[in-house]
Amino acid sequence: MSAPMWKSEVEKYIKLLENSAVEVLSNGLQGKSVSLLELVESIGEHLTSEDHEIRGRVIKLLSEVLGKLPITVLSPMEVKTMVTYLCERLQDHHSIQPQALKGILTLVTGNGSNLPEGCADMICRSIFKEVQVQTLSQTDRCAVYNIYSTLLSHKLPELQKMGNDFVFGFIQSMDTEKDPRNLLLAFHCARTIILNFSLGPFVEEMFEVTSCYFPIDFTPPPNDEFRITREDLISGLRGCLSASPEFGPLCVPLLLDKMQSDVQSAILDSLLTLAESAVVYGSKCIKEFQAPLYRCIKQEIFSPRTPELASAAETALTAMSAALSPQPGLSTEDSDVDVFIKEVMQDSKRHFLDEDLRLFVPSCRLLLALALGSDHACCAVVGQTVPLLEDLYNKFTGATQRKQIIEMLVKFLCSCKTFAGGKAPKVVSEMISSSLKILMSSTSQSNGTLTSAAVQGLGQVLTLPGVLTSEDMKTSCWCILEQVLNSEDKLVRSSCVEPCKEMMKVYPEISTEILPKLIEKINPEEGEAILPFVAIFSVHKSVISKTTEQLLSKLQQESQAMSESALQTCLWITSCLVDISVYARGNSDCVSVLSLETVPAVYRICASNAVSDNYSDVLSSPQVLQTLSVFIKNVTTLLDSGTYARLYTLVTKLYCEDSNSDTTQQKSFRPLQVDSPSVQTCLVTLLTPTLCSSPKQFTMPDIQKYRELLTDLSLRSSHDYTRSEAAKCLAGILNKAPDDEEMAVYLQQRRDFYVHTLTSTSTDTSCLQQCVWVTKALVMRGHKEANKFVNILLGLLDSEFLGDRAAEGVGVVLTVYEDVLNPSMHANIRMLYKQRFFTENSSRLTEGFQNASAGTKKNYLIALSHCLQSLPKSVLVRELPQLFPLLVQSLLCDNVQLQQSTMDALCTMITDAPDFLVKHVDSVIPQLLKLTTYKPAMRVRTSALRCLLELVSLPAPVILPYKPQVVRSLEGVLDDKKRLVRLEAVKARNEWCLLGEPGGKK
Amino acid sequence: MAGKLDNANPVIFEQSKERQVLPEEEDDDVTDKIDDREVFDMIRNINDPEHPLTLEELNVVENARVKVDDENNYVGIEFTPTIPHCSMATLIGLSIRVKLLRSLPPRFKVDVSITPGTHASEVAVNKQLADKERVAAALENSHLIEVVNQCLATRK
Amino acid sequence: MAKLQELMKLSGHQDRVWCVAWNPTGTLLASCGGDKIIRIWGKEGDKWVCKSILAEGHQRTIRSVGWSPCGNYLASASFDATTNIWSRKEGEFECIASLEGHENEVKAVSWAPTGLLLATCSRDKSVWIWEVTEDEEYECASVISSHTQDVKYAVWHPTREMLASCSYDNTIKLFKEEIDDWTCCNTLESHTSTVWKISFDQTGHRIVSCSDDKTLKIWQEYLPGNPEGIDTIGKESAWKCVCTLSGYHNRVIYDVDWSHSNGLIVSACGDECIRVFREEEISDKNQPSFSLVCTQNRAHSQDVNSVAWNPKEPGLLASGSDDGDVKLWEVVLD
Amino acid sequence: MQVFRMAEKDDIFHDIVMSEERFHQEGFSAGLNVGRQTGSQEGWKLGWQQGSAIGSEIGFYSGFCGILLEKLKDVDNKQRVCKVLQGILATLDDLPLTDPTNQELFDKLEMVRAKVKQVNSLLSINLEFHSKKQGAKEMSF
Repeated sequence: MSAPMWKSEVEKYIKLLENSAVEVLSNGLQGKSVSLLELVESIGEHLTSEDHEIRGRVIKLLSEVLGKLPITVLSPMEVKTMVTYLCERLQDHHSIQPQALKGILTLVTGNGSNLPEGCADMICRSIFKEVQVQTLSQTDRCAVYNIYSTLLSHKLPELQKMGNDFVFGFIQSMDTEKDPRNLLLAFHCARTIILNFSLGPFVEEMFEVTSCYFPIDFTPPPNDEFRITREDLISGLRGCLSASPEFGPLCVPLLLDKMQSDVQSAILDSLLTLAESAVVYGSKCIKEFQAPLYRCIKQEIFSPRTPELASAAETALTAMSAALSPQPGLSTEDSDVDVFIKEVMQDSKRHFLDEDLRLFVPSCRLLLALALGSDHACCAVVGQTVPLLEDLYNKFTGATQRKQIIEMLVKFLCSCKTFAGGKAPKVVSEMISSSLKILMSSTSQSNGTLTSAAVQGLGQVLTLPGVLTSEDMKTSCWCILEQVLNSEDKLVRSSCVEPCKEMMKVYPEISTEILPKLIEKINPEEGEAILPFVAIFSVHKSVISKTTEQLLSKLQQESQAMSESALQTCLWITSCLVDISVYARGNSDCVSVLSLETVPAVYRICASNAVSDNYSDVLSSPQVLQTLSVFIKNVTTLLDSGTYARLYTLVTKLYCEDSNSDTTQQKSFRPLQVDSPSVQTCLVTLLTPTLCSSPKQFTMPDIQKYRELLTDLSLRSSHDYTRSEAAKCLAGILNKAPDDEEMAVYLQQRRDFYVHTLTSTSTDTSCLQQCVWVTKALVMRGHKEANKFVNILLGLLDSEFLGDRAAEGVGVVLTVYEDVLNPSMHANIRMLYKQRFFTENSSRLTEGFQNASAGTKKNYLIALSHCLQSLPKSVLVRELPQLFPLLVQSLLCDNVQLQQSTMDALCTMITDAPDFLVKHVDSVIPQLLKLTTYKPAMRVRTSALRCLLELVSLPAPVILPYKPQVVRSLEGVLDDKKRLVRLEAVKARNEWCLLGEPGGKK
Repeated sequence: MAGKLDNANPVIFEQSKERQVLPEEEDDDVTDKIDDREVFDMIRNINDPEHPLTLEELNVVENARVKVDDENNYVGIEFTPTIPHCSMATLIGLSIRVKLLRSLPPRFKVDVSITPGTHASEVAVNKQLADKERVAAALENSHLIEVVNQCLATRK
Repeated sequence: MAKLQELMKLSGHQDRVWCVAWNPTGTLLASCGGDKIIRIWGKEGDKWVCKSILAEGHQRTIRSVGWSPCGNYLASASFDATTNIWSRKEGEFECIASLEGHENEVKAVSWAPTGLLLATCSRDKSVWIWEVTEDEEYECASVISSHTQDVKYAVWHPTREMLASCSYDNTIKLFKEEIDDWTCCNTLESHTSTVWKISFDQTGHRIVSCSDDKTLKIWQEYLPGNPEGIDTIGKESAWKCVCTLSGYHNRVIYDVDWSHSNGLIVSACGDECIRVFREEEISDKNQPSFSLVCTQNRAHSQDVNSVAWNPKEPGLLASGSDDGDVKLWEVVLD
Repeated sequence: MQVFRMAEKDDIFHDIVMSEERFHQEGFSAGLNVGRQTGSQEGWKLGWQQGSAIGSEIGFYSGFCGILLEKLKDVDNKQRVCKVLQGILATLDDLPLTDPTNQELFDKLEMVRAKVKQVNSLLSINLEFHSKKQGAKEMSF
């Protein structure tokens, strides 16, 4: 490249003609066709120009060129020259500084830690010397802070050498900064400096320049793209204030002052800042201000303004206690914290004595907060408090008081958890036995709430690390179990659930003893209450096999019982199995037992029932079958392909081979044959969870056979339930079937069949049902043939006979089902298939709607609303503008289902796309008001009211004009004949009444 | 309402469970009467003017002291100030009135009064609360209605 | 049996109606209420229609309205503590004055028969008397603070220069101008709760009052040296409660009006009923007996706040209610 | 400053906001009695406080009525005001100041306050003695 060539580029650039120079030069420098020296020389002349505009351009050019260069291009030497060069430029006219700073920033960020020695020093000094940061624009100030923070992270040692100069320079730079973006940076730098420099004489200045922002008062402007929140700034500033012990004496008075203000946000901020810095400031400082701090904190806990403030106060107190605590190891009896604790103790003791225990709870919260400060504090507090509470318990006989007391007692005992391995647990273990006695005795009290409180207490105590002797453990467990077995009180029993789960963690051996007792109690009266516990205690390899066996035999007996309670009991038992399968997750022993013994047993039982002459309808009732299928699913979805394969073969043998080995009956078990009795065919429900949960890598040998059988069954079975279940199962396997020749043929032949059968005049619902599920299977896996099937489905929306079912079909395609085609069953699901479906078909649906006849219009709306429901909000919001008119249409159309889903969609929009909705309130509000009196269905009325309630969240100016109208017309709805409607009406109307009122929503 | 609280540390009562929805309430054809509990639910979550607690938590209102007669369009409510000299009594009563004004069908006649024997100036307060002209005027007094609205605003 | 016949329902108010008032000739009806608007209703053919709407006069509820005896002025009392004077020139109304001075809600306003005095009363416990100067200025002639509570209503004696007021303090008070100032010359005590409204009969020797205690009371004036020998102080008459109508009303009675043309008494009650009473033919002046002529159940769908007899057409009646409606009724006697 | 009678009790909203004054008042009478019987210091103090309050109010009225009267007595068409002012001054002169518990004192004071209002209205001015009342106005109903 000839010299004049790029020089002329430079000229052009400087004369503002074009910017190509940047490209040319950066390439030139990289291609070594231009040397940095040449460049600098060539532009040198312009630097002498009178016109600072020109000089500015030159530096700009330089900076931009540097920006384009990869770090490696410039040698350290060159970097240094550039730095020097640019630093000198800082002395030039103020309009040039910004360019120079940008240049420096690019160099600094570009080179990071490779920045040659001395540069950092030079840069900082010249900035301090030449640049009046306050006079720069926000972006340029931002550049300065960026330079600092980069240097601080890469060149700390060099800066540290500058010592006070740097500290002072920085303080001056950030002084009076106002912009939140810059402040965030500045705070970050400040913290690093405070942590890594000795502030020497500048402690106060540094504190001043940061603390002047406390408490942060900042509300982000609406729709600001920087997304800087008040919280960001708060934590940034807090980082600074809590960075140095030297700040303590300065900061604590400030915090105290703010704590006494009545601005809640300020109080909160102060408390949390104290919480973060107390330990840093150290015991000396905290001790100095202990009294006033304690007074404020106590105030917040004793008469809390908000729960948030109260808990903040507690954390602050905890921090104080931590700060006052002696270093572990050299703990003395009368350390600062002990003194503090003593003081609080005396304070609290008084409140323990007053009759109605009014201040009991807050006092305990104080002490607890102290206890959590340190192992030492914990020992002290617990050691002193627990005996007190025990006396208190005996003093008060009222159930409510006793409840309060034991709840607190337990909290104290459990506080030692935080210090596992410390002294606290020991202290607790020494005094636990008496507390246990109290808890246990309270469980035997007649009062339900007291008992359950005690039970829960015991449950928590059980979890304390190495506190209970195995003897205590055993007795307290049995104390809980006693309630499980014999309590009549629902509440009490339900409060045993969590404790029992804990029990199984710490003391699983118990299960062998308790289970038999529980199983005895599985009877119509108590079964419901007992079975949840059976589930809990069964999940242990020592017992699971036996229990499940017992459960199943119980199931068999009960299902044979002729009582009408039979079904109920069976359902309890089966859902108990489900629970077991849930708890068993992650317990491989139990899972294998379930898969190898229980599941096969379930199949065996159901099969033999199906072929016996006096079979039980209970066992073949949809409810029972579905619960069982959930149980099976929960197991099969956990299996590795090996175990799965075994189960698969077993099931296939059972379902597909005529001779049923398991039963001695003559009748054979052929559940997948169309001509078999429904008691057999309905068992396809149990086939699905196994067949359709196959792990990805498993290839199904008999897919062909299943495909045929299920296709046939789902089409021609005389039993509705069977047909739909079969269709699901079919979909389940098609979704995973290898995309081979056979598959292609099969699909081809299905399609022809549907096209031929499902004409606009057809009424063949079972065929449509199958079509829907096949479509779902394909759409989900994103199969290439999918669209063809979708078209068939959507084509039917015009049919007056099948139209509405087709519309519902769209819903089926897009809904996630628990029993088939879901991720947990390793279904083959293409990313974002719902969005795809929507984007591919929405236009077709909208058009279809326009052209459809009055009778079938609603089918399109319904189909559409199904799409909307399954759409992620983000997408929904994007699509709104074109869909909205249709939604308003849907509100008008006399179809509960539709109106409902539309209004659901509406609610989402109000929260997620307010700006858009604002434009349409005029069309929406009157319509909604009409629907609030929609006679046919209360559901519509309630949803309409919910929408109206949501609307209040829109900007007041927009909706205020409607207030009189809404408030007046809702007055009538307050007298709706349905309570549920009235409740919504009351909510909505009150919110609207508050709208724009003093003290109400602005 | 800055300044010293009348009753800095009230006893806190347990909140009643949410009302169970019965099958017939789901049935479009059945008519559900407006009953005591329903009206109680309207007022139990009113915030106390000086504590971050609801009237129910302070036991100022109780289900048992709400009497509703749907046929004869009558609602009678007794509330119990936390302490006999509670200066907030009228404000609380007013809040209850306003809440019901906004929540009940207009066909209802509503009486709001202090539980007999629980407040020093019981009679006076009751008389004032029963005077619909004064209540109406109160609702146009921005200072008052602001306080009332704060009591009625749902905690977010 | 006599009955009330609903002639017309006049809808238009967007909030509760507090007060209805006929002009002296009975050709116009003014109504006001929570919507801060005064509506003037007049007859067109055989229909009553809204002739004019007086808005933007007040910031808060308009509690009551009253016509000047000449019928050319209308005064409105509002919760915004002011009283406005509207002048009527060829059917058009214009606000010509706003009387300030009360500390809070003005509850009622009424003109003296001479048309030269105006009385207003307020929750600030005071009754103000305004004098109309020749150049249509309204000058405060007196501030009377003798009630101890909210004064609900004040009305002038039909013939004499005497003012009567009733209050939340359960009393009725009568005022006269002494040497230099207006002072209370009688305090009528018997009601056990707020007295909402009072009304003189044609002669001015009787007052009917209605109260929160669910009763109507008839008060009889006894002049000095009366034959019954009721003792009086100085030259002041004595007023005695000679009859109490209790057991008829189920809730607060907000208004009562004593017809000057046919002597019927009508009451407006919180139990949504309008009731008409009549003194029996053979009735002792000192223990008169009144009988219920008729009760109109659910006259309105909410509280009835105001009733007024048409001054010219005997038996024609207007009522206003919380339900926002104004209704016209005809008493059909048996 | 408002002096409360027991009858006033019912306007609870006064009580909320005016409690301070109310306590003064109660302290006042209570204080006086107690003070008399036992000579208890604070009793007297409370009484004195209240007494001085009334005192200054009366002083205020007579002061400003006196001046007004001076200014207006010769101006024509101000006769009514002058009459009222004279009335006020007259009433003030024969207030039974010796006995603070005397109900008449309070009644007359009420009357004076009323007449002051009238004067305000007639001259369309707004002179109010020490308007601590504002708060009460806002919150009472």
